[in-house]
Amino acid sequence: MQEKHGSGNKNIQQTLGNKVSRRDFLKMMTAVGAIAALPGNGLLRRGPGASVMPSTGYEGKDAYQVFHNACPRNCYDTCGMLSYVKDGVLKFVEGDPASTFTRGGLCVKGYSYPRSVYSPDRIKYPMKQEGRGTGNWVRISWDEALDTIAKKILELKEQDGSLLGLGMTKYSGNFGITHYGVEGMMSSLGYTTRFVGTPCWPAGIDAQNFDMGNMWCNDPEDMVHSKYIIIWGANPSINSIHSMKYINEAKRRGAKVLVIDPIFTQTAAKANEYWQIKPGADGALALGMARHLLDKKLEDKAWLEENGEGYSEFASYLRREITVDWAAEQSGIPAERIKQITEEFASVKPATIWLGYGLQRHTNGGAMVRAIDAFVAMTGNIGKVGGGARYGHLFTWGFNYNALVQSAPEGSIGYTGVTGPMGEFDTGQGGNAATYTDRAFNINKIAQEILDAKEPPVRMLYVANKNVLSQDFDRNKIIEAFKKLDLIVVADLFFNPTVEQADIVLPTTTLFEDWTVNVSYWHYWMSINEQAIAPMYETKSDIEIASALSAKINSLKAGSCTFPENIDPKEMMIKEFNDGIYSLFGINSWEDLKNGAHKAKLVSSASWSDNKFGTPSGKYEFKSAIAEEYGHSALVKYKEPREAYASYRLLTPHSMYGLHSQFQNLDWMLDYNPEPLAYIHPKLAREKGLVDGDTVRVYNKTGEVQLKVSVNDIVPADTILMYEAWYGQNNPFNVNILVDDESSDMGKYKTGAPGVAIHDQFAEIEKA
Amino acid sequence: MSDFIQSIQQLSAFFFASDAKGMKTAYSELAKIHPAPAVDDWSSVEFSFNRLFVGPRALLAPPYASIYLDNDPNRVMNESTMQIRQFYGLLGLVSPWLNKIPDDHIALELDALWQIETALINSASPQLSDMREYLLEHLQLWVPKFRQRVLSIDDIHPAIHHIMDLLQQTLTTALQDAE
Amino acid sequence: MDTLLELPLILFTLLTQLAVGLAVFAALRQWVTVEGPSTRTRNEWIAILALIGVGVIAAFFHLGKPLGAIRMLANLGTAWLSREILTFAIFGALAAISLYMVYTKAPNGRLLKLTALVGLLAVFTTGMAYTGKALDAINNLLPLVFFMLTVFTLGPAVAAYFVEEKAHALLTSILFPTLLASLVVRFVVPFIWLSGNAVMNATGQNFLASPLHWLHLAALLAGLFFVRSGKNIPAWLPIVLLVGELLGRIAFFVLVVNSGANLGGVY
Amino acid sequence: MTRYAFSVNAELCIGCSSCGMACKNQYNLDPGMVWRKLYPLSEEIYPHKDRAFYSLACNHCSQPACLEGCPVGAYTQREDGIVVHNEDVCIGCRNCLRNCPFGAPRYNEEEGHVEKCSMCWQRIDEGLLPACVQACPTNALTLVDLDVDDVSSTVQYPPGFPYRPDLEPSTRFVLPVAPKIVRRDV
Repeated sequence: MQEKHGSGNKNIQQTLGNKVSRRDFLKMMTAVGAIAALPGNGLLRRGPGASVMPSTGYEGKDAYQVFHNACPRNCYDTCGMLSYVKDGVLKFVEGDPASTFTRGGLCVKGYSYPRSVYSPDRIKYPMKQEGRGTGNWVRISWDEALDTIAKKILELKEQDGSLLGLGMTKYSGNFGITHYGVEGMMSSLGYTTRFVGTPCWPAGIDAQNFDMGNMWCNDPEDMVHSKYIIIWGANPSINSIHSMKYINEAKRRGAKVLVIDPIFTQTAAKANEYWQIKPGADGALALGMARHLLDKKLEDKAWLEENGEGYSEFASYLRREITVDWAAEQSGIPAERIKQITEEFASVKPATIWLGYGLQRHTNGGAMVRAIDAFVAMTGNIGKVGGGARYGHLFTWGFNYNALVQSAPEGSIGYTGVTGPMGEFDTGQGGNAATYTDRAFNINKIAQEILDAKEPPVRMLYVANKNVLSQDFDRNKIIEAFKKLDLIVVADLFFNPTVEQADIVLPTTTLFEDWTVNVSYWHYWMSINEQAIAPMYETKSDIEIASALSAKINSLKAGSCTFPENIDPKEMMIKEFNDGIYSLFGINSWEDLKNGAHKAKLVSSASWSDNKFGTPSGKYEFKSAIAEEYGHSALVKYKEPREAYASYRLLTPHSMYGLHSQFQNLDWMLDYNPEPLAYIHPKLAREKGLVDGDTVRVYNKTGEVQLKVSVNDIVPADTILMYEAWYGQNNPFNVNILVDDESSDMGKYKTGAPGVAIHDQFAEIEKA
Repeated sequence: MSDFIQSIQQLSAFFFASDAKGMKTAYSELAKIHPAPAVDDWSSVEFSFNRLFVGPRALLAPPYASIYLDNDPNRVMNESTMQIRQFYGLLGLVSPWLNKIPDDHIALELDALWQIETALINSASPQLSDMREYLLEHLQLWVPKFRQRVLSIDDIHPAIHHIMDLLQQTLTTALQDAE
Repeated sequence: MDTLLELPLILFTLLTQLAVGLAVFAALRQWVTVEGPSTRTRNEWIAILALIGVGVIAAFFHLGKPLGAIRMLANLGTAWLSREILTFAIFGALAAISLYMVYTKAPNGRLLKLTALVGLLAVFTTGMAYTGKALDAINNLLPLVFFMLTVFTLGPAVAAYFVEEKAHALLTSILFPTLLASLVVRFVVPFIWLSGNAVMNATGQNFLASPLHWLHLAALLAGLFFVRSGKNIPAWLPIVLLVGELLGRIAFFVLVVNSGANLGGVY
Repeated sequence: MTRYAFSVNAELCIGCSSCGMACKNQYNLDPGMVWRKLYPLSEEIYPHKDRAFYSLACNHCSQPACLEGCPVGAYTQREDGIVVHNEDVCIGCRNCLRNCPFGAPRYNEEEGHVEKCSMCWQRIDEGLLPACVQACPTNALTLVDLDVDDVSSTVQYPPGFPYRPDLEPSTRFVLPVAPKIVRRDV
């Protein structure tokens, strides 16, 4: 048996290539004494300490220091991780075995983390661009960067009398709780313009709030108890891989699994049955299924009587306006299948539906979620272990948001109009009686909002945790809007299309260089994120930037910022915890998390198990007054889908190789997914004279992209499928060039702005 | 101090420079020893320098040895980086930017060479001479590739080409002397 | 596989097989006629030794770590590649002694025969070494057959440069049937592959679609057309045959499909 | 006795590639180097393109052709069946690439040596699972002991995998299952 093995057994001789062999070199190590270090450019006299040995391959678990981390990306699974560090260098990562949800595993993205930490292409220093888009960058000190930013802020305040000319847009680049310090930094400066809402899931959030009074899903681990599972518009095989084992287990125990999706996804391939639904017709299908429950008298009358508000009105609406044949016609699913599955679903308990975020990214998305919720409610599966209309939850997010909660400096002037909540995680600010508030702009219409903003116009934009030019909608319009801005500051890890348009870029830490804590909007685990390695180069975390800016601006003009000027990221993380979190998770201290992830101690794995709903009536509301207040139908009802504006439906779902614009740019990911593809059905390929590998133009009123086609019957013949991804420096591909900023119906109530009808897009396709 | 030692020190200083001023100072010092083309616009040198070695866009010529030695062009802090750290350790040296800037940054390696050369003036330790030769050979393994990479890129200011040539020439001469 | 990556082996196998071919015919001539040392035979043995030398040097370039080549003798127990290296080493040594003998005194018939025999043994080991288990189409005796056909094509053809014209009859009496056999075998084999499994079928299709294969056959055909028993071998013919064998050898190295390339497909 | 093998359950595999990336992460493989990857089954074997996979690396054969043909003895087989390749001994002759019908050994041109899956024997010796197995979210990829575990419901030579009883590859397979599909007319 040889002593060592693994990749990279590159010995010293090979890599340093010297005449001195490895053995001689090691001999030298004991032989040579220290030389007196000179006051030169760099190297210092080395203090006492263990000698450092080069490492090769896997060296055995005892060779490493192990830290607990948490993947902070915008993902269902929010995996607890272990990072293995040697000599201060991150060597590899693993899943946290303490979590039964992830069971020691990560995904294809998570395992690529060491590549991003040690990519030579990370943003290393604060830099400023002399001429936006010129590529003429000069390195500046943090002091100079913050000075420029602070002076611009003071100038805006001087000129406008308020800070509403300062805009901030941030979303899901890092969901670590302390990253709400970016919002905190803004609050501590005064009242600013915030881009609020979420591009992700707002229509569904509002829908579930109208129906049940909150968005609250069962523990995904309880799907093993389900006897019938419908996965509706979700693709956990690539977006929540750790959920699949529960679905498999349920199936093994005899459950039937139906997947409803416009695409024959990998999840669909694992089901018992797959329905290729017409996009935007999910509501019609659910209402048809509901109607069939009535026809067959399969509804759970007892449950509905006790818990259903407005149910009889809904039932008469179904009888009056909906038929199974109509639903079949709308959705493309044969009436016979609708009837049979409805009967099967209603005949067992518990049965559950997982509603994906894809299905609500439509102009009628919220209405569709309400229709599906209603179907689950009618079968009496709400509040049941293994049942439920699962969408997501924020049940475990009750942190202090210490870095976020900052008061404006005394005398700050702000916005006096009516504002709602500032995003889905904002639990306190909406509707409070303050004299002034921030000015809320729709995050999903960043371009239009900047173009339209007056009194004062937005003149400075701070971007964090977000790649606007890659992920926001109608990219061409954003570029126009950016021209109106005097100063764009972007804090990021990598040079992306947004940094390209920035005046100042600030280098941020990776998750391994920072302290924070993470929870999921799907499962019920909490993981701590320890600092595993020192921050590389001159990178800073979001809250360190906030604190440094606070110190700088106050030094220029005292009393300009309330954010604490000296912070310790670890202390800031500790301050996020409170007794509520401790008791929910059954821990005594945050330090318990250093031994691994902990799960919330749930009364039941089912949400709403006591049937006490958060609605005004305290019941499940088939008819919601709040919905009506926000301009929707009070009763769960059919809503027409968006009219097609081009020949083919364009679907741009998440890729398994990236999370929005993160990961896909790494070289390891390129080994698996080297270039973007447009998937088209063989029939469409024949019509257009296309074969595998042909380059096509896909275009619509918003823009055009060019890419290769893959001919594949996973898509319907009237649909073009392209996965979302930012490929990095040299590939201009971006699906959002083709996605306009049309809103989805709901989202304003709970997130401050409606979502985007990402899947109500259409395009033409031609051979390039 | 000999011209050679002086050159090493200033080359190191050039690659350490964080702005045009620092580049200009080191460049001028080097010009006293080796004739150098005149530079009239230092900010364009700085733009080139940053495109190649600093960022924020992906580096065109990362200034780290492991990029050229470890068969992995997209990872720093790799195995040979740790070997160079070990080598510094043998000299009793440590980078002040330990785990922040890769130990095999060109400026750090040149600084180590400068420290050895300076120490050798005072004591002709044979072990130290071995160390010197070792470091020179190591530099000679990657600096030519590094230089080639820089030269292969369009629109790079000639001052940087000059520095790369000077670096190569200085190392080659030193290595010949060592042998 | 990359042609450039395989070029060293293409040269190694071809040149060493030519060397063995020359050695075999040198021995044969010694056996059937008494041939004294002459400039021509000296040149022939110099050529043999040079071909071995160039072939072996070329083979070094095939290795990722050429300095470890000596370790290739480590697995004589099971690896045909180790045995190949050993037999070629012996063949090379015998060829060197033969050259020495040819230079200094009358060639020793036994030695020449032994050298030729070891040469053939070496080609046998090459044939065995190239029956890759991942290469379904040639995981059989075909490499041996192909290589031996090359030996008995190039050997007599190139020997024509080193013998007096009266000896051409001996060469053609062997070259002609070899060419005929080679043409038939090489023409038929791809069609047989077509009826094999998916990997063999793909190999057959590659050959039938490749100009390399057809030019090889054309060279053999040209040989058949111009080589007549008892007649002289035209001076250009060995070149044509050499080029033909080279093209055929490139085809052998780059067109044979590796079973691992079809994972997930029908076998 | 112990005889380790990978078990690949294509019915459970969701094609997430975590196994392959976990391997790259564990060994810091050079860019472009892949020891384990997913092979999509062709449409003759599974009726839908890119929807069923075998996750394959080295099959740690009982009669390893790589080992048999290696002229320098870079391959050894442990008593538990794991076929280990030693990069330090390897001289990069690539004979194993010609001999492995499963495409497991990969040539690293820059390093001048071959590399392949080691079944993470160091991890196994420490009582840990191979990195790829630990990564698999659905237990589609597992480590089995052929001398102890019941593998009677598995297949050794499924379609899409070379039939090579002469090598006795240790990997065991469960075949994928296709759902009932309801498509709309377009």
